[in-house]
Amino acid sequence: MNKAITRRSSSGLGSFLRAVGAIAWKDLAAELRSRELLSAMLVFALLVILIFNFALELDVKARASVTSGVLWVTFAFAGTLGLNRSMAVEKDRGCLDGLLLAPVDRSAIYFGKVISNLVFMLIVEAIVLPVYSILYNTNLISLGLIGVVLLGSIGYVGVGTLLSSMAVQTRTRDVLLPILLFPVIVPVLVAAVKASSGFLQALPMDEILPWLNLLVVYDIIFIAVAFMVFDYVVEE
Amino acid sequence: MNKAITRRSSSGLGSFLRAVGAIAWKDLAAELRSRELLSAMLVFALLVILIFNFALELDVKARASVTSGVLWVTFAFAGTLGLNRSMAVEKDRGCLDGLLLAPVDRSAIYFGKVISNLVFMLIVEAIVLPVYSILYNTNLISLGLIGVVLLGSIGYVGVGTLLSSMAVQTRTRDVLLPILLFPVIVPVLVAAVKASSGFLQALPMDEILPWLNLLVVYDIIFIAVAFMVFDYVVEE
Amino acid sequence: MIEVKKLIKRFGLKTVLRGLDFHVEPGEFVALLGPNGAGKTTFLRILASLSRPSLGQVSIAGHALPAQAAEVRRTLGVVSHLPLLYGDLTAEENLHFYGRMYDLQNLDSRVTDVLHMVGLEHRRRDLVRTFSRGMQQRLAIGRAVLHDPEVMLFDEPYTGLDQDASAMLDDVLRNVAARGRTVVMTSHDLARAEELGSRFDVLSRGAIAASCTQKELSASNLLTFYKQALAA
Amino acid sequence: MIEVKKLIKRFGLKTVLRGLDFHVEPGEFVALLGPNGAGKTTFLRILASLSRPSLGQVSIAGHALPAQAAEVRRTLGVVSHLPLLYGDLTAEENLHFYGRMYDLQNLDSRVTDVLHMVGLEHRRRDLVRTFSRGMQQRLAIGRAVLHDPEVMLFDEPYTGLDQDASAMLDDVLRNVAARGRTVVMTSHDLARAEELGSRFDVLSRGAIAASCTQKELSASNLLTFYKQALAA
Amino acid sequence: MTPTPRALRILEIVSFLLFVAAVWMVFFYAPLEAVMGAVQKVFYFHVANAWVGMLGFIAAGVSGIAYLRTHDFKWDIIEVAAVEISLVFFFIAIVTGSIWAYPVWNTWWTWDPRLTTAAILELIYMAYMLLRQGIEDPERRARFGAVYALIGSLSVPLTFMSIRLFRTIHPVVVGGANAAAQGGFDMTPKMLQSMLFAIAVFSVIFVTLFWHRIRIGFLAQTVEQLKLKLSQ
Ligand code: HEM
Ligand SMILES: Nc1ncnc2c1ncn2[C@@H]1O[C@H](COP(=O)(O)OP(=O)(O)OP(=O)(O)O)[C@@H](O)[C@H]1O
Ligand SMILES: Nc1ncnc2c1ncn2[C@@H]1O[C@H](COP(=O)(O)OP(=O)(O)OP(=O)(O)O)[C@@H](O)[C@H]1O
Ligand SMILES: [Mg+2]
Ligand SMILES: [Mg+2]
Repeated sequence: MNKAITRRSSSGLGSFLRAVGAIAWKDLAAELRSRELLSAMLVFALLVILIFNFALELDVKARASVTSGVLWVTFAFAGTLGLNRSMAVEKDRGCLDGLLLAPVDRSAIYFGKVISNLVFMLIVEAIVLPVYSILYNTNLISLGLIGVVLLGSIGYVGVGTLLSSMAVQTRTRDVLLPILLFPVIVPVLVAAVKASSGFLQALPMDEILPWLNLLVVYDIIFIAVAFMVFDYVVEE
Repeated sequence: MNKAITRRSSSGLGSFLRAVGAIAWKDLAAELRSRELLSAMLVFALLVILIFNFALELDVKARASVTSGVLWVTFAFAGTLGLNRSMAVEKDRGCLDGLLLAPVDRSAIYFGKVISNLVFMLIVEAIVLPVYSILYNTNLISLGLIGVVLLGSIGYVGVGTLLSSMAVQTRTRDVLLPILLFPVIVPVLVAAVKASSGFLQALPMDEILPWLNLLVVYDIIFIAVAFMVFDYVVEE
Repeated sequence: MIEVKKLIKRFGLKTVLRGLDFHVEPGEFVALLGPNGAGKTTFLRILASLSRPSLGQVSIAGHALPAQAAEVRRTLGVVSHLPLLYGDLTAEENLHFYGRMYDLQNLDSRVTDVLHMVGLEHRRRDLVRTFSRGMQQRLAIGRAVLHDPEVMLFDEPYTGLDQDASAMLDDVLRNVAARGRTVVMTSHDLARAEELGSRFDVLSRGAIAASCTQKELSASNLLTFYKQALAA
Repeated sequence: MIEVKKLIKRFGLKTVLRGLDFHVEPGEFVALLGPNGAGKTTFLRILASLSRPSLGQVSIAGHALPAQAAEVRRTLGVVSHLPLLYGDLTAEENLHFYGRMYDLQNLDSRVTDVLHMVGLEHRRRDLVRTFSRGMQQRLAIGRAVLHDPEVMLFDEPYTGLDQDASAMLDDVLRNVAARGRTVVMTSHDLARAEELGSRFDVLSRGAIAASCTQKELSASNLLTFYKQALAA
Repeated sequence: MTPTPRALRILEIVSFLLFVAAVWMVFFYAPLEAVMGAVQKVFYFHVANAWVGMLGFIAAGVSGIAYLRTHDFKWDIIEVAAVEISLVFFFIAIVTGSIWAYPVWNTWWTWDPRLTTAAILELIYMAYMLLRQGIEDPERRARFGAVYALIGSLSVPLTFMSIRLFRTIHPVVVGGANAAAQGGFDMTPKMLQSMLFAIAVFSVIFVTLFWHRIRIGFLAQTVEQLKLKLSQ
């Protein structure tokens, strides 16, 4: 104990980034060891696709038109799974209190969680896309689509992280997240679906652009708002 | 302490039923106080319906054929929400251990949970169906369909309760249930979907009957198996 | 009453209980001592039929575990590290529920007695979720003795209890001991264990390192005995 | 160091803290005593900025709560009823993580020291999930002192600790007290509190019922003082 | 209890008279729509309700911001009031819509972006109610409610724009026509006047109800405080 414990007396930004890093790292480290969450999200994603497929008895042409819809609904459902879990971890042994006790800016906690959630989401999507292309032999891997997926996921995780940290502090935590998240995320989903199907049907860019813009706009708005109000969500 | 504490020395069956009752009662009592789970399941059910139709923008005629499909997928998703919650409650303060310590037959625990889960599920369905009939302007309230819903829900809850009590004992409890449940429950869902759409399209009974039989058979098998293996599931 | 032979418990590769032998006569009050991580909780969970032995025989009241768990359970009253209570039910409802599970008669009066005993009468209608740690522990004890079990397995039951509650628990334990019940209690509070126990077993590195009765002890004191046992 | 005026905390209709006044000088070691449900945990959570006062002023190290929570947090080390540890990380990783959150330098050596101090070196690479209750409590204490905080808020820190661990904690607390740190500790173990504390406050029905320093006490003993305070 | 303020009394009467006037205007001033005939009269109430509802949701979002800035419960009360009333108004819009839809599209409901977005908007605020219901601590309930009201209001614009962005069968009459729309029509000046008037009237009605609901909110708050006084 008698050895001097020194704090880094460095710039605010430096320590801010270190905190963000530490939080994201911890989630990823835990996941890297067990790989539970990722595999769960993956299997679930595939299940959703299959269930859709059989529930709707999609015939080939019908399917072509709904591909992007199915994809995004799948991502949405798989996403909530991930968000729920990554917040449940924080609540487990009172860790959330541990985080809140730390002398770091609340937004660092937010961005840390956003990063780890986003990574999980993107990994899942990166695997689902090719699988889907194979299942329904339509090539989904195009630069445009990847861009859309990225934008969509950012918006989704941006709001999702905020709402999941709200949901986890309520009594009905295990059921509340999808209910809070799905309706507000619709704008992002719609734009994403439209843009994706635009790329899939190789529409001219000027028909896709408005949707991309909408997507970008909502991403920015959501992230900005979430970032601003996150303090109020975690402050007790 | 000195007052004599007497146990009822009644028939096994009597105490068995009392135990089942006690377990179901406790879940219902807690829910009756807060009504959280039910309202959550309801809103979620509506959300699923909307999101589906939105993402898929099915044209009207395409839809007529898939009505029952969407309906059952909705029930399936809303159901997992309920199952997850009702088991999470058991794990919360180690209550599951409390249940296991009680000198009651394991099957009593199983049936107790089945009853409470079934009640929740049926209530939700009872509300979703009429709403649904309006949204799809097809009258879903027919004796036949109600029968199918009942049979389908029994099978669903029968397996679901078993699997949720497995999921809750794993570390990934918050994500595992749907992954375990959906693949297993497919036969029931298929039969239910077929039978429902049979009734919706007013097919002759002899075309529906095979599906009904399948449904009944699966219900019996699932309940029986679940009933038999439940012991092994809950014993650590 | 309790008969354990060559009990081995593994978690994956780690062996926690290494051929543990343990024998308790009816009416004995065994204080199970041992450092953190010795395996006390693991052992009690096996006795409570909540966890399966990897190897070895365990039998309680003549019934083998895990085979005849059903018979064993009626005789057990357990206090564990968790309160085993429903946060969304009131104190009263919790006891009522467990009372029904144990199929007790004239339950209402019994519940009232127990609530009175653990000093939670005035809070009987509050949700357990809102209870303080000590209040939850009190209720957990009430739950454990509700059906007046033959054998009591108490894992650090004094955790979080204040002076009054501790005194209450002392009485309860003396009372049950006097009525010839069998008790196995873990504790890190040697003074208290010395007061109550009729026998002291020290669990160390997954086996009983030493054991002695109240009488044998009376010469020396428990702390020294405990230290020697661990030193050995 | 700690300044609390007319603190009121309500949960819905229930008032838990009723105009509580509390003042601690730097370097004081306050043992916060009181029956179950008195409001100790609620009070400490407010001091730790984990819960908002319904009314009244709270300030620590000159910073007001909840307004300047950020400044307050650097000075705090907290042990609560829950260990605040990640079950899916190892002991080492947990301390590393918190070390980064507190932005400590030469972290590795510090983590090793702490693990050594709480006697978990040999388990440093095991997941906290698999730890026994006492081991989790040890690590929780390690986590709380990792950054050598100015003010320590310990809620029943001895819970589940064995003899060695308790002795370790005694040393830690004596040591920090000697280095002029401020400590507020709740406990139901009066003997231990009497040994360590420089001041004893009894919290009862949501207010400080009585308070006296080590010296004033030295005549009588803590138990009687405690009983009188509650009787009053 | 404070009596209803005079202004509010007057407002009640005014809004009633205005409502009668609006009804008259709709049925006797505005010309009969050539294609759809009498059904089209629904239009005025439909649009008015929808717009007022959406404005209310926006208002809730704004008062959410106000609460987060000031932490003053008055804003929380206003926010809830806004949400609840708008829920009703918007629901009426949806119902009148489907009443209109039945003859025009010969279906009560069809899956069309505008209809779906409208339904989802309604669901957002049902979720809002659920969120509040799931939280006990009033302070936190207010905070989370405010945050969600703010987030929710973000998707109002999309709902409004949807008929202008998507190809939908739902007509647009204000700001650009819609190719795929069925049951669209060009408004004659008199129609426009009636619509604007109807919107104005429903805005007034909204204000009246809003005011009432807010008063109820404050009364409820005082009741809470009285209860508190009694409980001590
Ligand atoms: C359940 C069915 C319907 C719903 C949920 C609905 C919803 C709405 C909403 C939310 C608005 C206000 C937002 C806006 O003005 O953009 C609106 C406006 C309007 N609705 Fe509907 N509507 C429905 C059916 C109909 C039908 C059947 C018609 C006529 C064929 C109709 C005609 C209009 C018109 C003309 C407006 C004003 C549009 C404008 O602003 O220019 N609606 N409706
Ligand atoms: N699920 C598990 N997986 C792996 N190891 C475990 C698991 N549960 C317990 N252990 C290990 O078993 C040993 C004994 O744990 P146990 O909880 O029985 O100790 P204890 O005697 O109760 O300690 P305490 O006095 O702290 O309660 C510990 O080393 C612990 O790490
Ligand atoms: N969330 C809550 N809602 C309602 N009442 C609560 C809540 N949390 C605590 N209480 C009440 O506040 C009182 C004080 O609780 P607290 O946990 O502070 O007691 P404590 O002094 O820590 O007791 P213990 O010594 O048992 O830990 C108790 O009566 C408890 O019922
Ligand atoms: Mg233990
Ligand atoms: Mg406490």
